[in-house]
Amino acid sequence: MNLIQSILDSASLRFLNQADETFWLPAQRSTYAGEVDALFYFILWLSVFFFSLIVGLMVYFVWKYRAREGHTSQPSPIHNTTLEVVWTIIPVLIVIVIFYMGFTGFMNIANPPQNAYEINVTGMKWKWLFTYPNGYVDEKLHVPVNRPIRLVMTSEDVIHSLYIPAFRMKMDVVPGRYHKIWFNANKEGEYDVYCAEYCGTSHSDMITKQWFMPRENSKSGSRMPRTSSPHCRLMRPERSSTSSVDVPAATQSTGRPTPARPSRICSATRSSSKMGQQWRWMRTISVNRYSIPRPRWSPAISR
Amino acid sequence: MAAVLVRTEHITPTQTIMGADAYNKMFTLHGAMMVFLFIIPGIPAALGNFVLPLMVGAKDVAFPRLNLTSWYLWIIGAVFAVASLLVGGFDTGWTFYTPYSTTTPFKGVIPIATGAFILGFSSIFTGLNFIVTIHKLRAPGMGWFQMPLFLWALYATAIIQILATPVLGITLLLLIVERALGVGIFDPALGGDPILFQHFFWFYSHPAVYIMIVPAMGVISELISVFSRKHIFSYRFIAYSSIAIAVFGFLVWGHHMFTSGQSSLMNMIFSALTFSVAIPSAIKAFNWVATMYKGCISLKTPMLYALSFLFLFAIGGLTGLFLGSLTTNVHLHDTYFVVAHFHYVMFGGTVIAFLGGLHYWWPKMTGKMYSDRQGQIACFLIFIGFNLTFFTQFIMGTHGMPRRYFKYSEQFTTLHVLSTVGTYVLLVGFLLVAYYLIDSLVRGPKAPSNPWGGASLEWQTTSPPPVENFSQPPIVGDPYDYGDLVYDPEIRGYRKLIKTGAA
Amino acid sequence: MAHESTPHEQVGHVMSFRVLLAVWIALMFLTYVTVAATTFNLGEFNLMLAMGIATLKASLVLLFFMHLVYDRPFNAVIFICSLCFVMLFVILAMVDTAHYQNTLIPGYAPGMAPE
Amino acid sequence: MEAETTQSHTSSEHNPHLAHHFGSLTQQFDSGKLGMWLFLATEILLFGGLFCAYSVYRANHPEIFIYAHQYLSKFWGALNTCVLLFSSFTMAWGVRCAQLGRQRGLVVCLALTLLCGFVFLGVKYVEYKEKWQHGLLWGKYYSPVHHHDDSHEAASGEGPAPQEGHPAVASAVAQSMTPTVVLTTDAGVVVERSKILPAPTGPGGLASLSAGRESHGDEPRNVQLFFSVYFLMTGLHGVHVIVGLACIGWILRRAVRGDFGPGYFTPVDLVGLYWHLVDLIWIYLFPLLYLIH
Repeated sequence: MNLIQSILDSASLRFLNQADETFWLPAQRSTYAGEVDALFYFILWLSVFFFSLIVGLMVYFVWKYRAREGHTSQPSPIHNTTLEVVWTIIPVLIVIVIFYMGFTGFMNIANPPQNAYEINVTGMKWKWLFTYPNGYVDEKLHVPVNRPIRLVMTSEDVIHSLYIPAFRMKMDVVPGRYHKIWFNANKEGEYDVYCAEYCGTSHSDMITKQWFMPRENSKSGSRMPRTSSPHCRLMRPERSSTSSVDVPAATQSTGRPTPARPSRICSATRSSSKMGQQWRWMRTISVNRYSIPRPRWSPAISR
Repeated sequence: MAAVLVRTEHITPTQTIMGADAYNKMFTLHGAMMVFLFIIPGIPAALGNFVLPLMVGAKDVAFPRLNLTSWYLWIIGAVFAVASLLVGGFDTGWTFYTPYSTTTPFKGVIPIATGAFILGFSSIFTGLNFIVTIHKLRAPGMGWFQMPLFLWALYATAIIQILATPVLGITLLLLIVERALGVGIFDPALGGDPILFQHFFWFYSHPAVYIMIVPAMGVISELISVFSRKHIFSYRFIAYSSIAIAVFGFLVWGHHMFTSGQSSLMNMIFSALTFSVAIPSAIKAFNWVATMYKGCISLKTPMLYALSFLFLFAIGGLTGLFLGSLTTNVHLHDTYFVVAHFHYVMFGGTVIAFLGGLHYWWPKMTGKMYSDRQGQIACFLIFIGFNLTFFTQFIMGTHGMPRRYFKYSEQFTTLHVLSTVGTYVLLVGFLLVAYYLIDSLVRGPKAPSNPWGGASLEWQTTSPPPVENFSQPPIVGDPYDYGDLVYDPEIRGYRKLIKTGAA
Repeated sequence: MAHESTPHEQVGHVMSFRVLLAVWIALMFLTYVTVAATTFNLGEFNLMLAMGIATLKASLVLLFFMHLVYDRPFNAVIFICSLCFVMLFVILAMVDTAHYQNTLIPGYAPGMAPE
Repeated sequence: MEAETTQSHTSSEHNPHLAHHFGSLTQQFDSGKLGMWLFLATEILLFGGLFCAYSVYRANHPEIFIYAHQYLSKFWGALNTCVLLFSSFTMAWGVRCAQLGRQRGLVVCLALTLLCGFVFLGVKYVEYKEKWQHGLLWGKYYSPVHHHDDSHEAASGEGPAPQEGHPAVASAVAQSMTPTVVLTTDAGVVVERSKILPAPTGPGGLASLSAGRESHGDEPRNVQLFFSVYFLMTGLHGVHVIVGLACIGWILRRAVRGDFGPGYFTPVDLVGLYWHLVDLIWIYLFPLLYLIH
C-alpha cells in the first residue's frame, strides 16, 4: 500500500541539512526551508503514530471481537471519565507544541531582515514582472546566492500568489497593496516560480524561472542562462478575445524563443572586491525593454 | 462527472481533452455543485428529514410546509445553477474570490450566486426545522440524553446552519450587487478591499465544512454502536463534542487566509484557534474505537463504510494539523496537499458516511433489502479507488504542485496518471452501488422492521413507516441498549425478546 | 370569531396597554435625546453615546414589544447567541483590517474594467 | 411568506387550528415562536454582515464618513425613526387586541401599521431621489455635482467611466516598440510614505490605473464608499420593510375574515415579531448613518 511505502521512504530522515529531494518534500534551497521541513516531519511522524494507533486498534478489535458462533459482546464500561480527560489533555498539549513551533517559524518567514536586497514584483494576468533596483524589468527572477532578498509585491489586476516551492515561500499579491516576503537562497540553480492563487484562463501559465548567479565565480562572468531552457515552457496565453493582454511581439513573454527576441544577456558581474558596496548590475543590457532612470524609490516601511 | 473530466484532463501535462477555460469551468462546476447542491444538503436534508422525526418519535418535523418550501428552494437553486451553465459557465472556483469573480468575462457568476443564495435559504429552513423539532417534539420520556447521537449531530449542524448561512447570503448578495452595479465594496479601484470579501466568505464557509462533517460523525456513532452490539462509549462526551465543533467552527475561519495578506497578529490568533477544533474530532475518533472494545462486530456493509470512514477521517483530520500550523501552511497552502486534505475529510468523511447511512436506513426507507455481498464489494472498490486518487495528491502537494492548474510541470505526470486511474476505480464503485440499490427496489426481498438490531425509535415502527410514522406511541428507552434484542432467523431481523417467553 | 368548544388555555402573554404606551413614549424621548446629542461635540465619545442610546431603545423594543420578558428564556438565548456571533465576526474582521492598513498603497489601486 | 407561521388547518378532533402533529396548542404556539426567533437570528446575522462592512470601512476611513454624512439630512432620518417606532407601537397594540379577541381593534392597528410603513417608504423615496439628483451614488456611478446649480444634467445613472488620472504615475505607457519610456512622476499628493512606483505596466498591462475618484477640493478619496454602504444598508432594510408590509397586508386580510381569536393568533404575533425586528435594525441604522460626528 502506498502508505507503507511512504513511511519506509521518509524513514531515511535527513533533517536540517540541505536535503535534496525527499519522498515528501522538494529540495531545500532557502535558509528557513530547513525549519519548515523539520516541522513538517515532526507533524508527519506524529500523525503516523496517532494514525497507526487508531487504525491498528480498530483492525485488532474488528478481528478479535468479530461476530462468530458463541461470541457475544461482553459487558464493558460504557463511560470512563478519566480516560476521556486523558485523551483530551494529551492532544491539547501536543497541539500547543505544534502551534508554538509553527508560529515561531512563521515569525521568521514573515519579517524580512533589514539589509535585504529588494526586488519589486508585479503580478498581472498570467505573468510576473520583476523590477530590480536599477530599473531593469524582467520576466525572470535573477538573484544572488546567500544574500537575503526581499520581495515587495503588488498586483495589477486580480489576486495572484507568488509561490516558490524550493524556498517554501508563498505570498498572495493583492491589487492596491504591497506585501513583503523574503528568502535567502543557499544554492545556485534554477527553480520554478508558480502562481498559486487562481487568476483566470492561463493561471497555470504563470510559471517563470528563478536563476541564481553563483557568487563565487562572479569575476569570470556568470554562466549565461540559456534563453530557451527546456524547463521554461511558457506557453503563449491564448489570445482569448476577452482579456485585453496586448503583448507586443518584441517583448513576448512566452518561452518559445521567437526570433525577434534578443538573446538575453544578464551577466551579473559584480565588482568582485567590495561585495555589496557597489552592485554594478548590468554591464551590457542589449535590448531590454525598459532602460528607465533609477525610479525614485524608497520603501519607507521596512520594519 | 465533472470531477472525472477534470481528472482525465490531468493525464498529460499539457492539454488533453479540453482548453484552459473549459478546464477552469469544469473544476469550478465540480466545486460549486458538490458543495452547494450535494454535500451541504446531503446528510442533513436527505437522511435527516426522514430519520429525525422517527428517532424523535414525532409524527413529522415541526413545520412540514416549511420543509416542503426548503425542498422547492433546493430545486430552484439547482435550476439557477444549471442556468449559470447555459449562460456561459463561470470559472472563479467555488470561492468566488473578488476581484476576479467580479471581472471574469464569463457571465455565469450572477446566476450561480443567486442559486447559492437560494440554496442558503433552503439550508436555513432545514436547520430551523430540526432545532424546533428536537426542542419541542421529542417523544414523552425522551430527555436530551436519551436521544440518539445522530440527533445531537443534526442539532449541532442546525445551529451552524442557522448562524452561518445568512452571512453567505449577504456575501453573495454583495457579490451580485458588486458585479452588476459596481458598488465597489470589494473592488480596490473604488476603495474597496478584496480581503474583506475573503473574511465574509470564509466566515460562512468554514462553519459550512462543519455542516458537512458533523452529521457524518453522527451517522458513524450510530453505525459503530449498532454493529458492535455494544453501548456507545461515553455518550455525553461525543454529544458535547458535536456542539463544541459547531461553536469552535466559528472561530477559525482565518486559517484559509494565512498567506493572503492577513496581518501576522491575526494569523497567530487563527492558527491557535484552529487547533482548538481538532480536539473534539480527536475525542470522537478515540471514543469510536473504544466503543468497539469487547463488542461483537458484524461486518455488514454499513459497518464497512463506518470503518473506512474511521480510516479516512483519521488521515483527513491529521493532515489538518499540517495546514493549521503557520510555517508548513505557507508551503502547503493552495497546493494539491490542500485538495487531498479536504477530499479526505469531505469525500472520505461525509460521502462515505452518507453511503453508510444510506445502506443502514435503506431497508427502513424503502422496505427492501439490498444484497450485502455486492455492498461489501462496492465499499472495497470505493475505498481503494479513493486512496489511490487522493493519497497521490498529498505527495504532489508537498512537492509544490499548485492547485487549479490546467497544465503542470512534467515531474508530476506519473502521480497525476495514478490519481486519474484511482478516479476510474471510484467511478466503477459508485456505479455498482447505484446498480444494486436500484436493483433492490425492483427485486429486493421485503425488509423486516429491525434488520440490524438498532435500539433507537425508528426501528420500532414498520419499514417503510406509515404516514404518521408510528402506529402506536414508541417506547422510549436508552438508544444504545441492545440487551433484549435477539436475532430472529425467519424474519432475518431483530425483535424484542418478550420477557414472558411467548414466541 | 372562532369559538372553540373546549375552554382553551390562554396562550402567550397579554401586554397591558399602559406598558405599551409607556414604552412608546420612552422610545420617542430617547430618539429626541440621541438627535439632540449630536448638537454638541463630545469627540469620539459621541459614537459611544449614540450606540448606548440605540442599544437602550433596542432592548426596550425587544423586551416589551416582542414579549421577550414574558417568553420562554430559550428565545432570549437564541437572540443573544446571534448577537454574540455578529460581534465575533465584526471584531475579528475589524482587528484584521486595522492591522493590515499599513500595507495599503494610498494612491495606487488598479481597477480592471469588468469586460 | 413565512410558511412556518401557517399551521396546516387539518381539522383535528377538538380544535381547528391545531396542526395534526402537535400535541397541544401551547406546544404549537411555542414551536411557532421558537421557529420565528430562529428566523430573526438569521436576519440579525444577515444585517450583521452589513454592519461589519460598515464598521470596517468606518474604522479605517473615518474621514470619508465624517465628510459624507453632511449629505444626509438628520430631519428625514429622525422622522423615519419616529414613524417606525409608532408603527411598532401600533403593531404591539394590534397583537394585544388579537389576544383579547378585539377584532375591530386589531384591524385598526394593522391598518395604522401599514400606513406608517408606506410613509416610511415615501420618506426613503424622497431621500433617494434627492441623492440621485446630486449624483451621490455608489461605486463607479459616484460623480458629485459640486456646483449646486439647478441644471439637472448631473450624471444620471451612467456616470463617467473612472477617470484615467492617477496622481502618482502620470505616465502614458505607450505600448509602442520604443524601448525607452519616459516616466514622469509628478509630485502628486505628498503623503508621509513615498508611493511605491509600480513597475510600469509593462507590455500592455490590463489595469486602467484609476485610483477611485480624483480628489478635488477637500473631499477625501473614495467617498463613494460611504454611499455604497449607505445604499446597501438602507436598500436591504427597505426591501425588508416591503416584505413586512406584504405580510401585514396578508394578516390584515385574514383579520378582516375573522381568523384570529384569543385561542389562535400566532400569525399576528409572528408577523409582529418580524416587524419589530425591522424596526430594531432601523434603530441601529439611524444613529450609525445619520448622526456621525
